[in-house]
Amino acid sequence: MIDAPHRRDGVRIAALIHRVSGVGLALFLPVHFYVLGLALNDTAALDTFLNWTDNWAVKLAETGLVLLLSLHLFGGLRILALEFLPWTPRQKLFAALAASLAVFVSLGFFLSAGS
Amino acid sequence: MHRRAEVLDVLVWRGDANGGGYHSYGVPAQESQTVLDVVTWIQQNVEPTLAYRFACRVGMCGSCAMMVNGEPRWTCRTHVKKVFGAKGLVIAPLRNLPVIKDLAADMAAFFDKWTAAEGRFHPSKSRNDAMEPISPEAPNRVAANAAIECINCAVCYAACDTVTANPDYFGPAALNRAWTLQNDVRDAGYTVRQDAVSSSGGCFNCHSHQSCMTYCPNELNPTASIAGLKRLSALSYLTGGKAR
Amino acid sequence: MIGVRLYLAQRLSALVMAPLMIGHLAVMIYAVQNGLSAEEILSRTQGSLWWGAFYGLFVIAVSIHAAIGVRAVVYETAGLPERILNPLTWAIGVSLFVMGGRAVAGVVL
Amino acid sequence: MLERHDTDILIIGAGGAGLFAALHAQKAAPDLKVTIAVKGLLGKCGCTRMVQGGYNVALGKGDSVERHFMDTIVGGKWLPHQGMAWRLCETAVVRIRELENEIGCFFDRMSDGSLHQKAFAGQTFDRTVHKGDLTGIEIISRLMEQVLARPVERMEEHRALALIRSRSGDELAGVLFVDMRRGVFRFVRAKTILLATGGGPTMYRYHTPSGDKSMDGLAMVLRQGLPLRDMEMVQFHPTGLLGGAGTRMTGTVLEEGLRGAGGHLLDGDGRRFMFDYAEAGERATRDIVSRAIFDEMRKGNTTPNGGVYISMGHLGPDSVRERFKGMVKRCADCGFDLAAGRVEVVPTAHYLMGGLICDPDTRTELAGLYVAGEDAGGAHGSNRLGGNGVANSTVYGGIAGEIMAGDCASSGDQSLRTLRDPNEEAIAAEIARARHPFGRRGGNVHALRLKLMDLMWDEAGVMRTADGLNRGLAGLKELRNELFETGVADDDMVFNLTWHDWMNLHSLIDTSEVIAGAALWRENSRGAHYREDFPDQGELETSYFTVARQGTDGGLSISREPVEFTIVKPGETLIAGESETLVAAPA
Ligand SMILES: Cc1cc2nc3c(=O)[nH]c(=O)nc-3n(C[C@H](O)[C@H](O)[C@H](O)COP(=O)(O)OP(=O)(O)OC[C@H]3O[C@@H](n4cnc5c(N)ncnc54)[C@H](O)[C@@H]3O)c2cc1C
Ligand code: HEM
Ligand code: SF4
Ligand code: F3S
Ligand code: FES
Repeated sequence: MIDAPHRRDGVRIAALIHRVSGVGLALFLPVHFYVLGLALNDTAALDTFLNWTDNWAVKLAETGLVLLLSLHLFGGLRILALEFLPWTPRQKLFAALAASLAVFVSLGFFLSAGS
Repeated sequence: MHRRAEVLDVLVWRGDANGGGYHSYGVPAQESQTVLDVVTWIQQNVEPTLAYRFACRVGMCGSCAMMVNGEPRWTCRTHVKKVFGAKGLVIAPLRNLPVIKDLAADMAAFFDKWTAAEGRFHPSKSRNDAMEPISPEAPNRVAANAAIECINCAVCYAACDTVTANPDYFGPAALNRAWTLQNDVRDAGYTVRQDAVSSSGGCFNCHSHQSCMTYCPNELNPTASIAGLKRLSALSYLTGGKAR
Repeated sequence: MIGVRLYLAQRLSALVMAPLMIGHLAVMIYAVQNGLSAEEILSRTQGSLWWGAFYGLFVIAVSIHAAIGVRAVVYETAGLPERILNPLTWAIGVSLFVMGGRAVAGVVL
Repeated sequence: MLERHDTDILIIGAGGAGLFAALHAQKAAPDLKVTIAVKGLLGKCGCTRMVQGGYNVALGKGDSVERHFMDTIVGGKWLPHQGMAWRLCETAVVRIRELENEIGCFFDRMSDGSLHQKAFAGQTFDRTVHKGDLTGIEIISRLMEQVLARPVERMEEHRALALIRSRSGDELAGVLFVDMRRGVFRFVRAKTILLATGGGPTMYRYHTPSGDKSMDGLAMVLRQGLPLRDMEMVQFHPTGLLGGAGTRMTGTVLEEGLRGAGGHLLDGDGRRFMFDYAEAGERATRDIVSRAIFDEMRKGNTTPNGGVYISMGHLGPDSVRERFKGMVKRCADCGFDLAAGRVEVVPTAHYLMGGLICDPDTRTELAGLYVAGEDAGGAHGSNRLGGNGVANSTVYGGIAGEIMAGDCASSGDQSLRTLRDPNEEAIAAEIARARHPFGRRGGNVHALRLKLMDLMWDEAGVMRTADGLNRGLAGLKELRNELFETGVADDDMVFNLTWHDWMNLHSLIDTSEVIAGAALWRENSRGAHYREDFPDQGELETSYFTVARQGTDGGLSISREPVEFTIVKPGETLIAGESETLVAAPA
């Protein structure tokens, strides 16, 4: 009947992003390990894979992963600060900063990957 | 003041533990009118068996909390003009608690968790002793004071998605109370309480969503209190219970 | 569902990972500039005790961290009992550790 | 459909009196079963939670129990039961330490670390202990936690309907309840039973107490023919919020300190009027200010909603906002600007000094029945000092707990050691009484409540005359008839608030009759009671109090009894020279 206005709050969204990115990373990580694991017995297979990553769509997807990681990383640091440092009322600001930093880093990755 | 309408469109949830739905009412608008007054008007004039709860009617007892347009609020101190929106007014029983009937929720779990979190004072002295002199500026006292004025209204409890998802979780109010007591130098229950708040329903389940502090009508900050408990409990675990 | 030990393990592993991941991101941004190749990666990492420790530490930390993290998410969305949750947490942690270990071995050895 | 249940010690009401009784009874007799039944949720209803000002207690440093006692007697205009008043002041000293040291209340302190005690009207010493201006929340929340953590049986949302005597009629056997959530009647037998439903004069158009209070307890004892004293003594607070008839906020208290700090009272035209009535202007005592406002209202010099204004803006809105943060926020939440604007106020019925007669051990005339808190009459006489209310309920609640435990223990009173079988006809009759409205066509219960509140306000309120009181009594008779003709539409007993409104109204009409009757009987003006046709206070030496009883035919008999000056006589004082302390209070 009615949506949940409390979930529209900035820090609440930050928590959601943190969760989604964390789960995303947890799903991606085994793939990442698998691919690197290829290096163990088959350098060529790794290269095939890395060549495949040379295409644009894949670059975009990789950037997505970096975004996930950096969102989770900076968001996680925000949570650690909230939990371990004395309380500050500027949580919204910090959440926004964490998100911007993440976007900035992944943009950096995307640009350098594209060059 | 100009009112949007002479008659307010109000949807009220009616039903019981077996389910229910929204009923629509037209309530005459007034200059001074809280959400509780709207509910009261409906009960007194059109729906005699509408169930809801209130006592003090001035924000002291914490028994009138309901969901208003999807948000938990103390209805006796929420003026209609503050919340009346495009959808009118939608009133439902408090979230995260079982419904008894209509707008009255069963608060038993909320208070059971309060007790489970050792949300009560353990005396170190008796009525025959002098009272502990405590400076109002002492850091512990300041910390205790910041979290003390809770009216156990369960608004924070209803706002917390972690409570929704995790039925064991004590929730913000109980932990906020526990934090107050951990800062109370007169209290002798520090260790048992530390165990209680570190247990599987305790403070470590909180994801710092901060909805509790956003909605607490008394502007308390359970998020900070819970963070404090996490710090204390973690430290006390690491130091073998010596940290205090 | 989460007690003090799981909490500490998760937060401490996060603390360990934070600098590692910042480093990893920096290296990635730097490295991808010229396109990645197996040879390029391996030349950097193979035989390096330093990179071995770097990624080894990460694998240990992330196995702990992600297992506990996913545990919370699974519990809160599916409401599984501890009876299932505990083995699940272990399973996630151990398989991440094994896979990650192989990967590190692959690029370092 | 009647459930039956047994316990040893039964407490009705969970305010300061009820919760303290539960704790003390449980401690005194851990092997006895203690049950607390309450109309709302435990700790979340009643007026103790609404205490703002604080708790009176003499803690030395120049103050003494004697001084507190003298203030109580003089404030009560020599009507208090002196034994009860003394016990109140004396025990408060221990009780406050229990509240701090054992229950966990964290009262405000001074910079040297000792308790802060503030000034409260009518007292010769700053003795009011407090926690900000939310003292009641601190007291009740802490008591609630302690009770929740103990093996005390809770019967929440159980409304007491009637006291039921044993078959012989000599003792109380138990209490009939309705479990409001399930809509079932339950009869609970107990060896000893405490009445702690907290009075609450909510039969007035403007009133402060919480919505659950409707004088049920006193209506129940009235039907048992037990004696009520001082029932004409209804205290009015001069500044209740006025927001119109359609809001429950109307009547709730605006802090006394607003006037103390220099707030102005203005009539409808914005004219300051208090100096027409008293030299002290707005700073005059509660009763004088209440009467002055009432007089202005009668003259028609009123605001849109029919009251007067309180105005604080001249003190600087920012400073008002800072000093009265809670009040300003409360007003703002409800749409009023207290800091800079004008807020409409009216006198509002606040506290009932009268109540069931008991001894200082809380025992009543009926074996097995005890009473404490606002339901008990005597300690305050004709006027209650601000801060003596919560002291009274916590002091006597604790005493009651111990006495009840002792009386029904194996060493106790022979007749109270065992459970008594109830008079079954009485149970059946009381169930029929409660079910009465279901047999009728629906009517508007709320309209009747408004009628009652107007009637009592106009005829038995701040100022009274014989004519008015007689009109009031006649009106009450009519109202009772109308009530009995009015039904409750839906036959569903589950959480049926309108049914409870009906029963609330029944209790209120019954007790209103006693208030009006006793007010007619008292032909002088003392404390809270003001007769325009008898404005003198009468001779102090021959002070009397009123005693009302209902006969078996339902008629009221009212009599006067002389006050016994057992400790101090009018003209005397206990405070020789500067305060000496008989009962040592630790620093
Ligand atoms: C707004 C306000 C401010 C006040 N400020 C002060 C102050 O500053 N200082 C001071 O000393 N005093 C103050 N008082 C007075 C003080 O609150 C009372 O004197 C005191 O709290 C009464 O305590 P009690 O336990 O007798 O009753 P209450 O606390 O009122 O408790 C009564 C209990 O009985 C229950 N009950 C009622 N009927 C039934 C029934 N039929 N069945 C079952 N349960 C029932 C109620 O639900 C409630 O739980 C104030 C009162 C009000 C209203
Ligand atoms: C890089 C450093 C990292 C930091 C600082 C970090 C920090 C955190 C923190 C503080 C939490 C707890 C959030 C909460 O309980 O509300 C968390 C949860 C989580 N993390 Fe990380 N993390 C990091 C890396 C990772 C990685 C690499 C993964 C995946 C493999 C991951 C997966 C998860 C998951 C699944 C959760 C659970 C999310 C939730 O409970 O909502 N994290 N992380
Ligand atoms: S912390 Fe705030 S919202 Fe939560 S119960 Fe207490 S007063 Fe209500
Ligand atoms: S909303 Fe819930 S998750 Fe924690 S910060 Fe508050 S308790
Ligand atoms: S009715 Fe008491 S807080 Fe709203």
